[in-house]
Amino acid sequence: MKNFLKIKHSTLIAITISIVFCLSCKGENETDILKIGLAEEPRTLNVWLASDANSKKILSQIYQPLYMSEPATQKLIPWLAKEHPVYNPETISYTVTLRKAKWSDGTDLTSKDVVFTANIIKDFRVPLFASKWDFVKKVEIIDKQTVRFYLTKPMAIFLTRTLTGPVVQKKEWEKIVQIAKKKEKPLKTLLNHKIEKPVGSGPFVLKEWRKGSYLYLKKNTYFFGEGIIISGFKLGPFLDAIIFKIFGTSDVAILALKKGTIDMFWKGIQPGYLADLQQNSDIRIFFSEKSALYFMGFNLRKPPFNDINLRRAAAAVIDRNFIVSRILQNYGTKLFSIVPLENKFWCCQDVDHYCESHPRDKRILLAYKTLRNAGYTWKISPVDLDGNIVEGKGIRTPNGKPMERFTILTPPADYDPHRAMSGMIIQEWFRDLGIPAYSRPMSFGSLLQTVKTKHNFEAFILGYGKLSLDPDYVRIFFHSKNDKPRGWNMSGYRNPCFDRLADQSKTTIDPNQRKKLLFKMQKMISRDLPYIPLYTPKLIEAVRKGKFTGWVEMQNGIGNIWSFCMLKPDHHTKKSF
Amino acid sequence: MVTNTSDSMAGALDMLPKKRQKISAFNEKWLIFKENFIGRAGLILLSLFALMALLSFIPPLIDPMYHPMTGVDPKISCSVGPSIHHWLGTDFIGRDILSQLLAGAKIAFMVGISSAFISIVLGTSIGMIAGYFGRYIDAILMRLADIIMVMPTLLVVLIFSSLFGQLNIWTIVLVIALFRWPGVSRVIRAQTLTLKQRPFIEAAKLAGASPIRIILRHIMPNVLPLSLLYMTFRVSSAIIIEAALAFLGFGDPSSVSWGMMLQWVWKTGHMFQAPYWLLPPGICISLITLSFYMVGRAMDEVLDPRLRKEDD
Amino acid sequence: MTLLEVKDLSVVYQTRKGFITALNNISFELNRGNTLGLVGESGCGKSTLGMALMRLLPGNASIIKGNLFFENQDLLKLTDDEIRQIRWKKISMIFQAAMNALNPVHRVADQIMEAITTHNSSLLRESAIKQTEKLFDLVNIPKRRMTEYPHQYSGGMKQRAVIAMALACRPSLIIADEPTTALDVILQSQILESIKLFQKKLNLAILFISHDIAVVADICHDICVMYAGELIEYGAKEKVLGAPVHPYTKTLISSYLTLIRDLRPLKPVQDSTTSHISNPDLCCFLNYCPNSEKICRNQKPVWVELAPDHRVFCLLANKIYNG
Amino acid sequence: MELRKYLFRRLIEITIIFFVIMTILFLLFRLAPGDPVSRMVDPSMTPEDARHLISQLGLDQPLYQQYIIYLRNFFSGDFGVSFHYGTSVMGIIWDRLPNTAILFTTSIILSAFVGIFLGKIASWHKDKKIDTWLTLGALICHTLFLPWLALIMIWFFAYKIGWFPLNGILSPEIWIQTDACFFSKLIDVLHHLILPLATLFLIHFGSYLLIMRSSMLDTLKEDYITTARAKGLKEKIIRNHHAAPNAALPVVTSIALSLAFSINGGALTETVFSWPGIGRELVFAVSNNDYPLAQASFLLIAAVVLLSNFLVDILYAYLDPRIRY
Amino acid sequence: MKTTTKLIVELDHIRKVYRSKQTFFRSDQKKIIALECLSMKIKRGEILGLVGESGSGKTTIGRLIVKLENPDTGKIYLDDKDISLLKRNSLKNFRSRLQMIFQDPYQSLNPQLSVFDTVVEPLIIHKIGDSTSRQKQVNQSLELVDLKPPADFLDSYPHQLSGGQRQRVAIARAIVLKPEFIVADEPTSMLDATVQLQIFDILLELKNKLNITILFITHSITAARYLCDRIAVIYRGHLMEQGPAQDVMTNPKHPYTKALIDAHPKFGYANKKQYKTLLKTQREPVNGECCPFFIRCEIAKMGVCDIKTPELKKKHNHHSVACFFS
Repeated sequence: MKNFLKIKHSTLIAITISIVFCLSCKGENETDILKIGLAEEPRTLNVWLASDANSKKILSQIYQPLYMSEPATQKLIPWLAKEHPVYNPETISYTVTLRKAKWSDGTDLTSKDVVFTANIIKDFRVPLFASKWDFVKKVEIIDKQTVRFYLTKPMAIFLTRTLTGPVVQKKEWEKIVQIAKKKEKPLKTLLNHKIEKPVGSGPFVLKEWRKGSYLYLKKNTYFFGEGIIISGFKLGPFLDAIIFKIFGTSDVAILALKKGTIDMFWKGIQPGYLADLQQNSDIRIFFSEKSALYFMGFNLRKPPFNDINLRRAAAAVIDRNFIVSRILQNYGTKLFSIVPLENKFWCCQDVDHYCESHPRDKRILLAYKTLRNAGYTWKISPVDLDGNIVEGKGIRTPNGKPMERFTILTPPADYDPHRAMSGMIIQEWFRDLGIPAYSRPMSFGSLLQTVKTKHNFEAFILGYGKLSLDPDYVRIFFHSKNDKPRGWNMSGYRNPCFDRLADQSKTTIDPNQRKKLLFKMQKMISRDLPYIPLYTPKLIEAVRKGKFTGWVEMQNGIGNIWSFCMLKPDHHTKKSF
Repeated sequence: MVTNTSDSMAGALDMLPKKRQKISAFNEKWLIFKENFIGRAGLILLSLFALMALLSFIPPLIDPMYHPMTGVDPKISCSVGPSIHHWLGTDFIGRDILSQLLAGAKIAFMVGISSAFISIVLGTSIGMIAGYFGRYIDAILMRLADIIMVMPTLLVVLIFSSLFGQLNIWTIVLVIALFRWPGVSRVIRAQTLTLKQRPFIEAAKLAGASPIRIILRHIMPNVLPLSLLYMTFRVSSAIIIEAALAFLGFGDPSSVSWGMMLQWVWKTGHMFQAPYWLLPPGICISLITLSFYMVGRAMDEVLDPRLRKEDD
Repeated sequence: MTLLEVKDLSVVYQTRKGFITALNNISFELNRGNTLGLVGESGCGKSTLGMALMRLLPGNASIIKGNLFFENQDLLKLTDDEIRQIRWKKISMIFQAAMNALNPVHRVADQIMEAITTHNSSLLRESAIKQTEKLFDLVNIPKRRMTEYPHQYSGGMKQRAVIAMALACRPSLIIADEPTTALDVILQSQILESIKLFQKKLNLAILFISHDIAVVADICHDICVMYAGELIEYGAKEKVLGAPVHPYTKTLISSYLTLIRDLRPLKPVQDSTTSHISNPDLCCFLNYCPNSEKICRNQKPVWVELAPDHRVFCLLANKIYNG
Repeated sequence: MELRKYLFRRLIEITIIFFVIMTILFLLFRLAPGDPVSRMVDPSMTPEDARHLISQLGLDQPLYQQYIIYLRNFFSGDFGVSFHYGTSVMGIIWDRLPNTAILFTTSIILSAFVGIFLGKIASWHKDKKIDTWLTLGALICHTLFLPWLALIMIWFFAYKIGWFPLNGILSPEIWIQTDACFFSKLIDVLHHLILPLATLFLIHFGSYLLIMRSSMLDTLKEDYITTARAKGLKEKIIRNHHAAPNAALPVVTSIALSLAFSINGGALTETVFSWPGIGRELVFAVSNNDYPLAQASFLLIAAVVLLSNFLVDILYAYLDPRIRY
Repeated sequence: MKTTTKLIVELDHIRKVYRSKQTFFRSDQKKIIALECLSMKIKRGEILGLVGESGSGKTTIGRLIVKLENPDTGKIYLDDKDISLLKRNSLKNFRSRLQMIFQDPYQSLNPQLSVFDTVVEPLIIHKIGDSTSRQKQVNQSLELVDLKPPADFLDSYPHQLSGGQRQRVAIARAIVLKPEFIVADEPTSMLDATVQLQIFDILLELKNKLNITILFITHSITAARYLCDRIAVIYRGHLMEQGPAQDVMTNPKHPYTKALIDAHPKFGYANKKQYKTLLKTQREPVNGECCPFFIRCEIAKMGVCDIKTPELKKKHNHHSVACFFS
């Protein structure tokens, strides 16, 4: 104690200050490294476990699929495959020929690897992929560059979902698979296997992952696409490396972007940042469409929302204009069908719009009429005798009992402020009708547990930020087969008519025929309203101008494999700097 | 007035009228308190915040658009700076920041005082019971206190809210209260132990008083000032914890607290663009905790200095 | 040879309720090698006087008038640095609560040595240790306990250590502020004996502050009796105790219990609840005085010199002395 | 000897408390709704696949069996596998622990030093200007709302002036260079450390200052201070040698007691500054329902608090001879 | 002064050991023997002075008698009834019969209670009388302790009273239940000499007017001499000498008593005779049984005093001594 009280504090402070000054003027030495801000640390680089956006962002640079969407048209084009698959309707088989490609360790990518990947998924029933491979009977090696997939029956999603999955290297995974298979819990062992240095076939390869700070990806010199032209793009990569810097929070990442510490922030940003960023001449902003669905779902298994009239009244009272213009600050589109509008091919626009763009009193009037006709009564009716709108109170269900209070579950505000806020606002709209609604944000895990597994809820607001282009999810969401714990039919929608259409759509391969079926399905949902689609937000992304050019815009943003293959350092501006 | 030495302070007091001397004793303490600059500043600040809390009922009456949670200005659909209609501007969906700020004062008082009150009641009674009865009751209660004491309250509430979904404001109050008593009870216990040694407790025992009577009539009035002192500190910490919780996104979403406002400004990306939105709630949180703390410090100096030992 | 002369010393405390006079016009002298007893009840200002002599009064107390001549130097005129030189080297102190006078986190010997080295910075550590050892010898504490901490000492030993500390710099004046009050009677007599011994050995002047008239009688040559911040009787021990004049001194002496039952004390005046003083100029004992007369209520008391070594601060002194 | 006995008893006590906390945590987390599987939101995952995964993760066993496994695993240093990261929790914690240790211990020690030092000065000049300003400054610093302060600090020092990096613990530009020397890496980390450290420091030193000040004021009333004055010691010696060591004792205790509370602030700071430490990991784990990770980090924090209380006991014994002998 | 020979309290071979308090760090428990096989009888109506140094166990005896603590071994009888067997109602009744006055008047009153509240509390606890009769009883007790007029004091709080006044309030509280026996534990050691005498006079009055038996615990032999009928000298938990006050003071038998008298300042004595029974340097302590005073005793003999503890033996006329050489 005696000694430590004697320390000269002034010296300490002086040293600190001098260090600060030394550091603040340290020089910088930059090469052609793209620096990208990530909002959160990737969960894992184990491709079988990675289900979160950040992991997928990294892994998409490393593991490549056979086929991929083309930026402009979103049509499927060959990627690792050389050309489109050859279908044989007799044997229900597809034959795929591979390009001459190499793994990042220099070995050849062959059909063995493709078969091996398929076998892992099927053998372990890897949860994220298994359902897409259920109908694949077997995979056969024809020769080094050719594989054939035998299906149990024709399947619409085979091309769009099954063949767009990543291919892994047999050499890397063989041992792991062998060990895992011997274990008591093979799947667990496989999923929990820690991948330090993934071997991939993509344009970049992981050099270093410093946990909590950054990931450092270097150019893959064995990348198959270098120099070749796919879909009109002469692929690179022209970058030496990419650094993914992990920011905990968006606001600091935006500051970093403004300061120039990073070149791109790979996450949709909140409209709140826009005003400031748009004024900044160093920043370029991209607006892209998102294949996303944000909706309000109901529990059709129990009162009060087992009554379709109440659901219709709800649809009437929800003002999508308000949500899009205020909560989304106009960066989004109103949604009326389950398939997002941006998915132009599959979206049916001819669905019921439930008084879109009507003023508030008209909405209430419509909702009131719907409910009154269905036998609902009020203590104080929301529409008085003169037809004026007043605050309704004490709604009674058609059987004469007061409606019990119910909750609208939403994700918490820190997870998604839009949905939480929407819940709050919708609660108020319900209350205008005298309906005792309570909005309750819930942590995401608990919310899913309640909605998916326990089914003890009344209503919820959820969304999918990145729906696949293939509309197979319409079937999955509402097929009565999926109405069980952990099933995706969270509303408990059961309609044999819909089930029949859905089953049919599953096996229809001809797109136009399938489209007709899906339109019917969408209309059916819009009529029965297990879900009320609310909005699709726009994706806003910001990058720094000047250092790199060549961003490729496509649906779901500029952060795509095409961009990273096409980005070029802008030496011209750099010199003039 | 000339008397002798400091000991004759008691003598000086002899001259006061005999009646109502309890009140005069209180007045004397009040005088000391009032002389204390920090205490005075704290009280003034505190009354300002109380005024804010009272005023929070007014804006929604003027116009429903001033309702802190649901009222939106029909003309404004994004965050704008101060104007005539919105003195502190609006938030990103056009709600008035000033009325949110006022409502936040109400929540802060509610959270702070009720949670501090519960934890003080708990802490004081547990401390007195442990201190007075001693032995295994003491051992059990104090080990319990030890267990709770090593758990950082904020993180505990975080875990609770992760486990049981979003907590509503009263649950948060309760959880904070349940995890903030050990500090108080330790101090009260120590105080009770010294009081227990004091002969007046033994005299009461000799008079045949039951333990409950001794605790309530003899120990409690003597530890109450100390509890009150700790209450001011607990109010501060409860407000801070609630604000931090809301800031991290685990607050009660249906209440407009200052932490919540900060969370909105943070999460919607207005952090560094809307100082009119960022600064007021932060300053308010800091100032209200400061004012409670100041009052506490001033009380501390009025009270017997030997009573104070530990705080955070 | 006068070592210390206190002249018209007045000290006031500033409190929330205004100024409170703790000492009022105190004057006395102390010769080298003599012991002066300062006796009075608790709160009469005797400890304040001791602190005033060391210029160690708390912040809210101030000396408003008077002089403190020590070795013909006015202590009140010295700077802080100069007075620090005098403290302990010339005037040291034995405190009442030995328990609290020693710093619990330092070894006893270190604390004594600190006093020595502070005032003799050129001294080598070894010789400082030697001196300390001698002091321990002097007060009869085994040397092996030098390196112990205060809490390891018994009460009597602590008191002896405090005395050793007071002697460390060979001061010419020691202020002993109730050095034996907290001790048991056997221990008290031992400590008193040893104080007497050192005094003779070192030719010390001691200002002995106590509430116990018997102790003062035992150890002192001269006695000051204090009441309510004022000196009321001052003189040689034999005079003051043998033939007390001031009514308060009489009360004090008569309330002293002895072992002999026949010496049953006079019943002292009732301690009533009426306030002490109404007029600061009048006699401070007025309200309790059994002898008070009309003149006491109208006139300031004066010093009456009954003998060269006996002064009383009472208007009726002569009257009482003679009759 | 007595001290050793006491410490031994404390150690046992601490162990028991630790196990109680462990059990409470276990039970709490089993009550939790939601499991790692329900967070996998890919619509193409079938319920059968999900159940398969759950049984693979061992979440369908009876409670007591899970508890036994939990205890057994604990003793073999295995805290299970993070739901979120899919890797061993221990590994993640070992990754994060040094970062937290750097930030937290330096901030506590630094603020304790400065707080004690300034508290000493404030009390010494009681009721003078310097005291009023120090006290007021300490009060204000201590009551600043931490996340808010942190954001303002980032905005001002890192963005506006640009003296410091925005957040994180290191700059990848320097660390990816294979030829970067240790020293430049160290400087880089220190550079990143300054802002979060300053934030924590500002919040903490105030409370230590206030405690030290009042403790010192109590000490200055003690008789041995009067003795020291009477001995003619220099004021500085009295202050530093006689008063401060005694006054610092209660400060040490209260630092230990308030440690758990300080950790709250640590977690907030780490979150705002994206400092990859335990606190931030815990906050993330909580929002991701990553129970094994949350549980282990919380347990670690409790253990650290317990252990540092124990260390403070030892330190106290070292500082106070009344206890040592 | 004749005392009736009837016993009121009897202590029978009391032993009490304190374990040193577990301080923050010390877990070891040092045993401190407060009382060692002590037997004592107190007669109804007398004032018995218990004289000893601090730590001699004299306070412990008082606390044991009023049952603030329980002896480790041995029995205490009140009117031939074993007080350790008292439970609930009988204990409450016992409480009303025995009271205690504490040493420090600054600590023995609850600072939060007014004088009236303090004094009336025992009446409330024992449910005696209604509010008017209680008021009367309180006034009576206050008058008995010379706080006159009581009305002036009823609403005061302890911090407004002087030390002497506080001690009187404490006495008033003790006597309001009209006890038979009071333990006065150094009631004047914190007070000034002049006030001390007033308190003594009140105690004497209690004895004479109310016929209350008093155990007067003190460190001052003069106070005991002044107030008491009988004196018992206690040293380290052992009773050394016991007898009529006059006898013990003028004709002390035990070397310890003599040492006490020696140490007393000889102010106001003609005769300054010294007994000189105290050793200059102490002997080494003896392990095992010995006379407790052995290590300090001048007249002790090796082989006698260091192997056996002397028993209290009656010498003459109720005067007993525990010494081999008296």
